[in-house]
Amino acid sequence: MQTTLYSGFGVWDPVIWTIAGAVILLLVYLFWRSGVSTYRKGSEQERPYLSGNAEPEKNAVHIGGGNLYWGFTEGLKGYYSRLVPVHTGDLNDYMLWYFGVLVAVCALVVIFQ
Amino acid sequence: MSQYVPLLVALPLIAAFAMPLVGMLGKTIRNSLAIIAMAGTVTAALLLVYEVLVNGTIIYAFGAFDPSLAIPFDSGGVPIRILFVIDAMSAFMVLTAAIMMFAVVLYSLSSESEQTGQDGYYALLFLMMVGIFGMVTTGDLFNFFVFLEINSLAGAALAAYRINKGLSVEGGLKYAFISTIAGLFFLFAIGMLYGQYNSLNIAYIASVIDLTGLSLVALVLMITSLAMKAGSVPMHFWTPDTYSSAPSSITAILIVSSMASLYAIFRVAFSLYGVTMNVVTIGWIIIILGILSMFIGVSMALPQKDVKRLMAYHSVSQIGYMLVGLGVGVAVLGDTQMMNEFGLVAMEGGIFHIINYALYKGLLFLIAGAVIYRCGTRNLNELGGLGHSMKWTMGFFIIAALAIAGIPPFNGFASKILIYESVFIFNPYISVIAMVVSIMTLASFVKVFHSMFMGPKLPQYAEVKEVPLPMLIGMGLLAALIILFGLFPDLVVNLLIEPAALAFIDQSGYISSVMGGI
Amino acid sequence: MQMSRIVRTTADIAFPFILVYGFYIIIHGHLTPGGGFQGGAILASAMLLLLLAYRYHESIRHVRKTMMKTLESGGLLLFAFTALSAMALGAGYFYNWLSPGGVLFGDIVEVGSALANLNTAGLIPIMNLAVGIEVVGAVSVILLALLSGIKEKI
Amino acid sequence: MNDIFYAAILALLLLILVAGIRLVIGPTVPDRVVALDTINTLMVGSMILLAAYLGQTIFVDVAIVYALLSFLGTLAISKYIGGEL
Amino acid sequence: MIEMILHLVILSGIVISAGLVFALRDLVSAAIAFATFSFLLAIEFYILQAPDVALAEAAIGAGLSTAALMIAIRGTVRSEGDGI
Amino acid sequence: MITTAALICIVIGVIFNALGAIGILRFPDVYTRLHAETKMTTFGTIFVSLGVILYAAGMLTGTGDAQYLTLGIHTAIAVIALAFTNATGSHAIARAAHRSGVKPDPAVVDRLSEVKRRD
Amino acid sequence: MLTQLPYLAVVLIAGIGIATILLKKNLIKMIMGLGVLTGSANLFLVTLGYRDGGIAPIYTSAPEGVMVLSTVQAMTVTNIVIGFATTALLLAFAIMLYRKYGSVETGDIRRLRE
Amino acid sequence: MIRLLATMVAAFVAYLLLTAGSGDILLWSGPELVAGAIIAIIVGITSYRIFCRSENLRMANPLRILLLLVYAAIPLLIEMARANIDVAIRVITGRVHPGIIRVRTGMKTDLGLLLLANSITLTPGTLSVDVDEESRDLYVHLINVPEALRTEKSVDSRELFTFFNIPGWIRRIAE
Amino acid sequence: MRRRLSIVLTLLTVMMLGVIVTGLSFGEPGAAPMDDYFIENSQSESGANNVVTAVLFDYRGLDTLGEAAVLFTAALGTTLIFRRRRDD
Repeated sequence: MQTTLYSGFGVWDPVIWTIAGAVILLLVYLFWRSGVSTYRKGSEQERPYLSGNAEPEKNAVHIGGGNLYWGFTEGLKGYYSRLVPVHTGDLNDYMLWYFGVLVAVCALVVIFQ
Repeated sequence: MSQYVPLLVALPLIAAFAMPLVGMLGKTIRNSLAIIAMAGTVTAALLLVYEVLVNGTIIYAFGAFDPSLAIPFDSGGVPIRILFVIDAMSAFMVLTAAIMMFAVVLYSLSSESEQTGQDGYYALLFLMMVGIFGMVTTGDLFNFFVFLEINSLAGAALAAYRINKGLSVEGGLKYAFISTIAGLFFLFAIGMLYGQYNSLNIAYIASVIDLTGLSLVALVLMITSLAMKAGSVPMHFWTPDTYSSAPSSITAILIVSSMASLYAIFRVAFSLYGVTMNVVTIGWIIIILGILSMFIGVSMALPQKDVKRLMAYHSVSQIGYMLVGLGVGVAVLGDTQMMNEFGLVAMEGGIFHIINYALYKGLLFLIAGAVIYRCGTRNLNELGGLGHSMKWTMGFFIIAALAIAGIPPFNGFASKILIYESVFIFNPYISVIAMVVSIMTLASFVKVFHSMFMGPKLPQYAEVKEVPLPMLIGMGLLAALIILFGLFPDLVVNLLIEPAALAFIDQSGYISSVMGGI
Repeated sequence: MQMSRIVRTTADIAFPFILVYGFYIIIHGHLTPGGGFQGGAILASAMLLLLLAYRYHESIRHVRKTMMKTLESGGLLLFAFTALSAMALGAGYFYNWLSPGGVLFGDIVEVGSALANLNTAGLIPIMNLAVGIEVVGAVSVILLALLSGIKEKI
Repeated sequence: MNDIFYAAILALLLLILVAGIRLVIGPTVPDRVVALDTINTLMVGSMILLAAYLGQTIFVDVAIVYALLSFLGTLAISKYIGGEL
Repeated sequence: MIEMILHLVILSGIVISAGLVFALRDLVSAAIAFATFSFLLAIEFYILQAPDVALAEAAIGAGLSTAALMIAIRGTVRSEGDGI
Repeated sequence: MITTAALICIVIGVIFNALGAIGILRFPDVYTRLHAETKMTTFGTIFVSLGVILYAAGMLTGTGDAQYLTLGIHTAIAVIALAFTNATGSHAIARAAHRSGVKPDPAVVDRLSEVKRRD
Repeated sequence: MLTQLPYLAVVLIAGIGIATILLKKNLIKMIMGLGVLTGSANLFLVTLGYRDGGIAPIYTSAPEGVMVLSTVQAMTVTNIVIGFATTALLLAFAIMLYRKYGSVETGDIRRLRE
Repeated sequence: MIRLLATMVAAFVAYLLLTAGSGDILLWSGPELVAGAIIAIIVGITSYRIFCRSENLRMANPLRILLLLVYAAIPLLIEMARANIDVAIRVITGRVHPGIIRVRTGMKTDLGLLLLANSITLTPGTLSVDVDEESRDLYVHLINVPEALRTEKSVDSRELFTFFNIPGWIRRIAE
Repeated sequence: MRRRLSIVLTLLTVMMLGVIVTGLSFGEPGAAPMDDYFIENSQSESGANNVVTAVLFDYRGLDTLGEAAVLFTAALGTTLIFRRRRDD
């Protein structure tokens, strides 16, 4: 069964990639096996060591989704402060955009005909 | 000539019509009817696809004594009946829709089992499928409009299926309103074409069309309203509203119906107008819409907190890929050399992306539905630690997320690489933008993965179990197909995609299949 | 609240006549203006007349939702199966196999006649009737649902 | 005879416009309903005349539908403004 | 040509009633204007030799749509809020 | 002869219709306008239809074509339906108007407002 | 221009419908605007099929004449029913939204945004 | 049972009226008669509970129907003509003295009330506004209230008409 | 601002739709091959005097089925919205 995909410009063969991935996984597994052999589950070793402090609540250490990419959105504040308010949720605005695009596309088609 | 063609529409319609009556008999009988009808429809669809791939384009005339006779002898070479014209592209869309329907019906058996009014739910589900099948197979403009309306109304009613403190109703209302407007302007366009050529058949109109001002305005109206139905920027505003408030299984079908609208854009562009219109202008308009969709969609998705809303913005972004891929095909339609060089590959990428997108985006929405089904919330700030209890769901999520981000060896990569490399020849900047968007997609799904499945097991979700088996089967089917398509992309491209792309380009073939070689 | 006694009596008297007229429009659909949709809408208007003339709780005893749903589904199934019946004979979906020279509804139509030739047009009268039944059911269900939406606690 | 019919139809249609003035200016809602009712009645008359004028006898069916059903719209509106719906 | 006068009268009525639908702020009045719009549209269909369409518009536009609108207005509010 | 009768009927009908349409413009309040509307336009339409019926009868005797019988009978049915529903309709409007608080503006006596609403 | 009167009316009515949809904020009013737009589409379709001096496409004992086009009339009947179905569904949505949100102004129906 | 039969007959007659002139059997053709019979049965079953609410079948007497037609053709039309001329003069001159008065009807049946109210609405300058549900008294809006009636608590219905004893006719028809 | 934009867009759309006034002529449709076929053959093929009904139920029957399905959809949708729920 042929698996090579010719994209007109390059070649892409997923089977080779899969084999490579399998090899890498095998290597990772081997490294993992050769770890510390005295580690045991369910013993004292499992508890995190936080400079001798008590472990905090589970909820406290969980990072919520809203906190991710805070820096990204903060960095692109100028862009987002323009883009987000456009999504007003107002049905009239939706229709306005539709008719705007309608007229714009018509103008483009007529001009570049 | 095939007897399966009307069954594609008739079987789900009869199932939908019988559903309220059967619903009075009991839950088990109703569910079995749903499964039987779905299996029958999918079987008919698969047989049809097989026949199209083997024998070429199928013509079916409704109401004629001999359905394969498209044009009566005494009509002077004009098709007078409603024709279903199923070429390779239509067959491809039928296949996509059938797969999604199979998965969604299985999934719904469990996910909606707590709700009342399920007979209506299944009836509307089948009606939506009728709409999609009709839209992708019909060769008649007004018939397309009717199926569009069926699909829109059923979709809107289903989007409001769970009231959800009014949020779902709001989403359904926006969808219904916008679909109606799009349908009305499509009807205006149909009227303009009818007034000039006195026909509703796409192939016949394509054989006689010339570019008057009326045809031009009709083209603009059709493309714009269908682009709004497909949810491209800057008419995408309804997409996150409706997708996020609809039940997850319905969102998976809404995606397929937006795909059907996308198909219709290119059916209009390639088969109805073809080189009659100014292909470069139209192509660039579609490409610009695609670029805007890609970029704005993904950048709106990044800061979202609602998991379904985030995925909805991603679907806007993914639609951009298809618009770009197929739009490049439109833009180079008149130039045979450029078409052979890269246009065909770009179109193949765009078409391949349709089925890939439907698969992984459907799977993602089904997963989101599974999480909401168990946890009752969709806020990413509140979710977390589900990887401990929902292992299968997490596995499926990893597959789907990697596929949507275009990570090898999943199917998203296969279609995206086709788009990148061919579009790079057309215009390098577009390709670069597409890659950047792909990276941002990955970033945003890392966020989703982290906040849903990673982290310590939270106390409020201690009771959460794995979802029931039918839901898992539905999701697993899609995941298996994603891996299959990712591992053997060339098989799919050769078998399905390339005939579809060629069918789009070959306008004269489309016309002659109906008009009998005129 | 309900309308006055006069309006209620008018509704009572007009109801069967509107029904007759709706059926007249339906079964003459292939001869005169009209057909399944128009006649069905007229029949549904008769139901609306009852809904308007009486109190909500009184009128839903005359116009029952289950009955209307059954009519709706039954009409549509009749329509779909009538269309499907042509496929059993090997012809196309929606082929009008009853039309030329059949027994029921199979007469050849005369040119230039307004009424009277009821026994013509093949499957079309059956489909008209099916659509009429469906429309009266569907429109009544819509109106009842809208009324229940403003009258009942959900 | 056709000229008479035509003139009568034209007169009735103009009267519809005249009644439309009440629809525009009517201070209260019942005034507008009265205008609507007037328009309905005039329209039934003009439809009957049109059927005779065009020579299409079966067109009178439409007029019957009007006469029967325009009542329903009036009834719905008056049920609303009477506070009874 | 002489038929054009009939068209002129009816079509101006249609446009006026459509404008009333836009202009009247009281929703019940707007619904009445909408019913008038339907009626006049039906008679225009009638003159354009489309009795089937006129019948459908008469049955659906005149009675059923108005009733549905009135039910909806009873279920919501009667007066329109401030525009843009 | 019968054509002349039909002509006279139609002219009378149009005149009454015109008076009705003017009446709803001239009269001061809803109830008086309803008087004009109900009586005059119904009466006018009855006469218009009578004209058409006479015309149909004339054609029926002249040509013997059965379609004119249909025309006449259907016109009669339309008129009966119209008169029947119009009267009830204007009663409904008047009642609704009174219940909604539109009082007869110039009124010498109003017995209905005096009775206490029971329902 | 006088001969093109129906088309002119179609355009005007469509404009009024579009203006109602764009400028009004009340949902019921917008649904009425949609109805006006549907009416304009219906009028457009019927107008397309008219032939000068034509008679209705029904074989009766009516005077002889060329018949007007019939397909558009069938399409218009279809569209009228579709329009009613859409209106009813939208009105049901509006009623339910009022029960849940307490308003039918589009300015208030925007809990789903951004 | 007899109610069902009465409704079916009424429906059949209405259908026959609608399709008169279609064929050779008197005025009707064979298929029309068959279809009419089927429709009459369907309509009868659907609506006999509504059409004939009471077991009282007074109106099934054909003589009463005939009387109704005569009533509609002669007294009602003449009263209507008089009323119309009256209102027409008032349209032109604009002199009105409107008011709402209470009218004793004495009708025992709903049909009688309906006929009276519709007659009042269609005839002399009067318009039935409301009806008392128990006593079946009408509230009638007069376009010109005579001096004599302004002070009375309630008037008899006969005083509203000029030429004919309309309530008497209706009583003879409907009761 | 938005009001002015709405008005401008309405006018522009009306101008765009105005092409139908210039592009088509009322009362004189061009060639009508499909409809002439219907008018000539509907009586002999489907046996219906009313050409519109013949078109609706015979030649374009699928449209009619779809239209009935639309009405069915709307009825189901309204009943689903106002159905009784276990909870919300």
